[in-house]
Amino acid sequence: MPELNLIEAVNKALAFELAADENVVILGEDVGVNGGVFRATVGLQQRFGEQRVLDTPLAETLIAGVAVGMASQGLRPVAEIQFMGFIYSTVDQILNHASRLRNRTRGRLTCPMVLRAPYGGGIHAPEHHSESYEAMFAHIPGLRVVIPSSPARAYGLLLASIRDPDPVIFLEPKRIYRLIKQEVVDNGDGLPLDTCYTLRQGSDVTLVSWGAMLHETQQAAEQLVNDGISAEVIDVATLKPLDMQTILDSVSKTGRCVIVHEAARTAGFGAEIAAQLLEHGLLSLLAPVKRVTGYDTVMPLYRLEEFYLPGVDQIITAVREVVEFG
Amino acid sequence: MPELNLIEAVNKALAFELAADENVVILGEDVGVNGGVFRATVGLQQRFGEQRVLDTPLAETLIAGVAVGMASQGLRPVAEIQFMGFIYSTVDQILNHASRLRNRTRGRLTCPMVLRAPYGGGIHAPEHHSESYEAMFAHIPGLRVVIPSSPARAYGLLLASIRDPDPVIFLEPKRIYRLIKQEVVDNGDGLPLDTCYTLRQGSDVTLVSWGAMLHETQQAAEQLVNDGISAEVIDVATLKPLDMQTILDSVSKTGRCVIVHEAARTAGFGAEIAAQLLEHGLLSLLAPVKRVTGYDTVMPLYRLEEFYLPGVDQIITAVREVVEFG
Amino acid sequence: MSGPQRNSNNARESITSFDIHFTRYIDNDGKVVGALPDIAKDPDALIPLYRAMVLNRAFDTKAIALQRTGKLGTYASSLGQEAVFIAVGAVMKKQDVLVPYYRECGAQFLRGVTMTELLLYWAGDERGMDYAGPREDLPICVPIASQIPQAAGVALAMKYRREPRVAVTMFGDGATSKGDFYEAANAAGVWNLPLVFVVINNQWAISVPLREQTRCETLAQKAIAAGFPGEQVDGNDVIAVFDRFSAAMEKARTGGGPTLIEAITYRLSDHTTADDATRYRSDEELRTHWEREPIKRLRQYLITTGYWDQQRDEQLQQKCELEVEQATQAYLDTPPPEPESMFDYLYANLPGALQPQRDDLAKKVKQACQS
Amino acid sequence: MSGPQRNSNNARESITSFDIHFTRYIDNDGKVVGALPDIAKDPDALIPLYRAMVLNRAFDTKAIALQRTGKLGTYASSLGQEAVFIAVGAVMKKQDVLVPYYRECGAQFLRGVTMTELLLYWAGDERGMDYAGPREDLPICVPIASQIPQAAGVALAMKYRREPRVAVTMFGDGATSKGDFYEAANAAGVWNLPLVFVVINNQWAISVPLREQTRCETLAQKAIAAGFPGEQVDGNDVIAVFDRFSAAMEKARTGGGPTLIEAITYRLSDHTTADDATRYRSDEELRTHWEREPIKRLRQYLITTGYWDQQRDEQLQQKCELEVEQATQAYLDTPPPEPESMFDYLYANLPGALQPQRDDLAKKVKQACQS
Ligand SMILES: Cc1ncc(C[n+]2csc(CCOP(=O)(O)OP(=O)(O)O)c2C)c(N)n1
Ligand SMILES: Cc1ncc(C[n+]2csc(CCOP(=O)(O)OP(=O)(O)O)c2C)c(N)n1
Ligand SMILES: [Mg+2]
Ligand SMILES: [Mg+2]
Repeated sequence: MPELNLIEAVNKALAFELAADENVVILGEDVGVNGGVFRATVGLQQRFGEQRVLDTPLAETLIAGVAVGMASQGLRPVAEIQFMGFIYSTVDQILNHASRLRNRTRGRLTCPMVLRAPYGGGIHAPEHHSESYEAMFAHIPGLRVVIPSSPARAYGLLLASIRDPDPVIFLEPKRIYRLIKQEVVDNGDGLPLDTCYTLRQGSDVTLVSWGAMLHETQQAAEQLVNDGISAEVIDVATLKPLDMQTILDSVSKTGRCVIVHEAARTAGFGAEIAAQLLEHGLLSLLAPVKRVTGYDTVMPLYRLEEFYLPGVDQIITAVREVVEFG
Repeated sequence: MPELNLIEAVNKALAFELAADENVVILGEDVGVNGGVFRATVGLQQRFGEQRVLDTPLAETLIAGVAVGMASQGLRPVAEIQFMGFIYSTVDQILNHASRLRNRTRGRLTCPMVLRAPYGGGIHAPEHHSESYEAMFAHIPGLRVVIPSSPARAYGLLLASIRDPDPVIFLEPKRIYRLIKQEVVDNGDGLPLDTCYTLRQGSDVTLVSWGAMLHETQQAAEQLVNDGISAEVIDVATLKPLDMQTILDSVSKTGRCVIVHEAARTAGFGAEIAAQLLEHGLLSLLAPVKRVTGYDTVMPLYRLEEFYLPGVDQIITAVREVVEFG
Repeated sequence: MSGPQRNSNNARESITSFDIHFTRYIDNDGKVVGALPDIAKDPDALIPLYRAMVLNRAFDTKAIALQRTGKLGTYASSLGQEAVFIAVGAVMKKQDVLVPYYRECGAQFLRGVTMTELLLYWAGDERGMDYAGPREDLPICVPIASQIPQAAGVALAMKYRREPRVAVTMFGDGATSKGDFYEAANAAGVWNLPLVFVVINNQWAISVPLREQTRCETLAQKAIAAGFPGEQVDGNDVIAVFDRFSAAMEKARTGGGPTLIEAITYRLSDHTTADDATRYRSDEELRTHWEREPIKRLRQYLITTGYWDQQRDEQLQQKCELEVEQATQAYLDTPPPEPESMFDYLYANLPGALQPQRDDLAKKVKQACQS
Repeated sequence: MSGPQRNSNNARESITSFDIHFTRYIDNDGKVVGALPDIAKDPDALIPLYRAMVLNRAFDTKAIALQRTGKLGTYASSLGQEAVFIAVGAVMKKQDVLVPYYRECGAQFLRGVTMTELLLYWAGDERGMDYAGPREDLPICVPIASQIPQAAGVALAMKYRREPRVAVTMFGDGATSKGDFYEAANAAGVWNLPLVFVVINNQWAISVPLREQTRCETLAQKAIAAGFPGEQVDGNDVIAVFDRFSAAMEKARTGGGPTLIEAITYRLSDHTTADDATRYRSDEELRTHWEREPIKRLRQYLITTGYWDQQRDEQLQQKCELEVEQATQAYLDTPPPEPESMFDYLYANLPGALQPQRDDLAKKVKQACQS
């Protein structure tokens, strides 16, 4: 079995579905000959032709709007936004249209599109290239928001997203595009979109995260073993709709929870998980739920980004605090 | 003293500051001769001229971008977006520019602009005219997000927003534009932007809300007296930056909290308040914190909007649940 | 690219030029201007257009009356702009797709959308967008210009499938200020899409007059920025719209790419029933434009040519009013929507996470019924 | 408005037309084409332009070298496009405001932005946007075209204050596909703003060639959609850019409103240091364009006219390299930014709610120093 990194897994999933379903069309800036600035679509235009893998003019509102229009006619567009920093021009199309088309027409028209975008910091990218705004999309009814954290999950979740009958915002943590290789079976199997993935069993504390931060989170869990702390690690994977049950079950076992994300803290998606723990799991909580997150500052330019990004130490400190609480 | 409704108070504040500061310029669609579709700017162009009160072409990205550009040169633009449903084209300018200009230039350039928009449901408006997306802006570092809930607070908070040296998203709950009249002293006094307003003292439960929903919340508090339940009511007013201390102090007294907002529940701003209660106030909590919110559905067209909007009964039920808890 | 590749002896010279044309066949008084196209000489083709325009206006009158009596929400009238809407609806084929804005009910009726459906829509009921007729047409679009990139997507889907179909999108003069319009037009040019843009230049965007919307002499010239032809027609002359729009459709259908048609017309009504146009425009301007309105003009032409007479006109009026009454009754008789339906079309299958919210709503509904 | 008001006897007729002009004075080999403007005959004016172009290129070379050796982040090169940047920077007055994109360091240098500042910026340090020189110029803008509506705002502020100042915004061919550009251009037309749009048409937007970006023959014609003049210049002929841009600035400064200038040039480098252009464009194309590059051409002209010689050229090269070295050293010697500074320019005053986060960062920094 081939070992793939995350971006190669994305490429494989796209290739699989282009071959399997002629309704699938890829569009975006530089996705053709260039194969995408991160090489997600490399080789695909050559293999499937310019009709199937289409370079667009430099216009994100257009990309999203075209995807909505194509999807309304039964195609399955997979649109790439080059960096999340340029996704904001699509919010109008996503919020007012993509997420609503089925509802507005009582199911007459649907919007089976995927909007892919790399997101997050840590690769010393230029200004506006390193932000994490998943919470913005997770607030919009009618969407799915999916974030993989490993090559295998990128492959399976992306396939499932393309096949999903409704619009999916698929955010790729670019810091780990090439960080790890993993065996990925290129058999076209999708992964379920409505569930969290428990990556590690534990009994003292539940660590909840998604995307690139899972790697620091898993490292923290590893190191905590030395302190005699057994941490369960959950990859949320699909933020919307959220599988809260898996998190609640875990916390009812561990009694403690630390949520880790890279995005700014205030009104980040960690708040939603904490709020639901408070609503549904208060009695099992033995300590406050801590959030280890990016600061409520503008994402700094790269000289300081390491100070912005939550680190393993911060996670460990937070875990110790909740374990020692009370 | 004159009795004003909320929209009249907005108009008075705009007029006051136009007269007081020649750097203040109003721009937006139909704000001139027409005085705005809700009449927020009625009479202002006539009084201050076309230079000060400017009709723009129909283009929201432009409106926000022009405001950023004017603000960068030391003017104080107050831009109107006709309905929040059309604000999404401004997100790119607000998030990538307005909120960052001071930080990016280390204070060399600043962005003292206000973006006003009516928001929320309940007036039988057409499609896309009734949503509540305050959480989206409250997640963006570098912004202020302000929501008045009475004519007097509209007047004072808007004046403070215009005078604030940083960008403010000022969201006006249009359901209560004309609902109540109140004495408003047109003396140019601003109200503090970094604080919550406690509208009613109580000892059994803290009700936290903002905007139009405060009216149902206050009604609920009133009715709960009959059940012998004493509810404290807090108007958050400035969502960002959030004055959590006032809420924590209240909850440490009452031990119980219900958060009420009209926006969809998932990743709504209520989650942030709940999460902070869990982080900082767990020990004082005698019951789970409930959120009474809009559903995670597309805001329905007006035939069903009353079923979407949280009502007094729902608030009362939630309060009873937390009071009877455990 | 012209530019560095060129070799010339003039420092400054013209390298390309553009023309904008205007077309009108029937003037304000119904008199003929220039050589008429076939449709103008074929009563069997022309009279249905007239009928549709009269029906459009009858619907409009009724919708406003319903709104005034509290039986309908905010409604956007077509008054004075019927010629464009009807010509577009009449020329389009069944297999084409309309990507509308919100004012062209006349075009939608000809595509098979029912009056009852549109009344439901304006009465705040999503079922009004589940058109039983044109299943692939997009629904009414309120956020200005946001339908235009979608129309490019619809046209791209047609092109991708190599179908002889055309997408048509309509929008107002105000919409030509939104970036969405330009982005879509530019893409339609690059991709040579089967897409026709119809601009309803009714001179106003709520209270903003055209001269404050753009400094352009014509809106047709906006197509020059997208690299394909744009032209103006007298939008109150149904024959001119029919003729030029037919040509654009034929061109698009046969691989010739997009066209932009600017139809010069006038919004004789308030912007919507929520607006009061007397605040910002003069009675005199309005009066002038009543003299140019499309139905009177066409009737004049039809009567002059002998294709039509007063008696048939009165019969038609009655027939239209009756049809509108029946549709209104059907609308009023439609049982209210189920509140729980707000959950049922959100996703193909309701996610488990939302079931408790749906249950909560059901409880709320039950309580509301009891009290 | 033309349209219904007109009275004509032709059904279809041209109502308006537009021309696009192209200007070039010096051809690819430095030879004169047509009558020269004054600047071309004034070595005291021309040689500074040449010097600035050479400095621009020296900086560029250094920046790429720094990136390759890990001392700088991603950098966007000006290679081959220096003539436009230098002409723009030279013509603008101190009181004007530049609203840049990210490729025109040459223009910024002439405005007083230092090389050290720009190195800091590309090295991921916000202090590089705190220009000590032009305090009112906007900083580099990465989100394509988003600076253009801001430029309209800057120009509107100038107009509001009745100041004889002009805003200038620059952007690439790719940017002309974004709605932001059109919205701002349209508004500049309506408001008759003192704003000059300079399009750097370098034929590519990363890997997307111009013909996939738009079907337009020229980008200059995009101004037609905004109702003001657009024109093309040979962007590798500094005299042509200087001449036409000067005219546009003079016009804007005296109330004549906006102009769009499309400068035809070519990106001889990769898109940025993160790009590899061999993936998508041919060596042959690149070779052709090396023959048209602006510095060689101007040098040729200067030498032919006797304004310049080989020896002075070598001295200039050395001087520029030295200047760049000094700026680089100053950049490398700049102490690193304080991590806590990420909180200190967020708001005029740090809100109390953020103090604990700042404290947390301070702790983190302390720990990092200790370990
Ligand atoms: C993006 C957006 N901004 C603002 C509005 C509010 N609005 C509704 S209609 C309208 C004017 C539209 O004018 P025009 O495009 O000329 O169409 P008309 O109504 O005149 O047919 C405005 C500003 C909107 N619906 N969408
Ligand atoms: C809105 C936006 N989308 C995408 C990008 C990524 N990107 C950076 S530069 C670029 C190409 C720009 O081309 P052009 O405007 O021609 O300028 P050039 O770099 O050629 O000078 C792209 C797509 C971006 N920065 N902003
Ligand atoms: Mg109009
Ligand atoms: Mg370019």
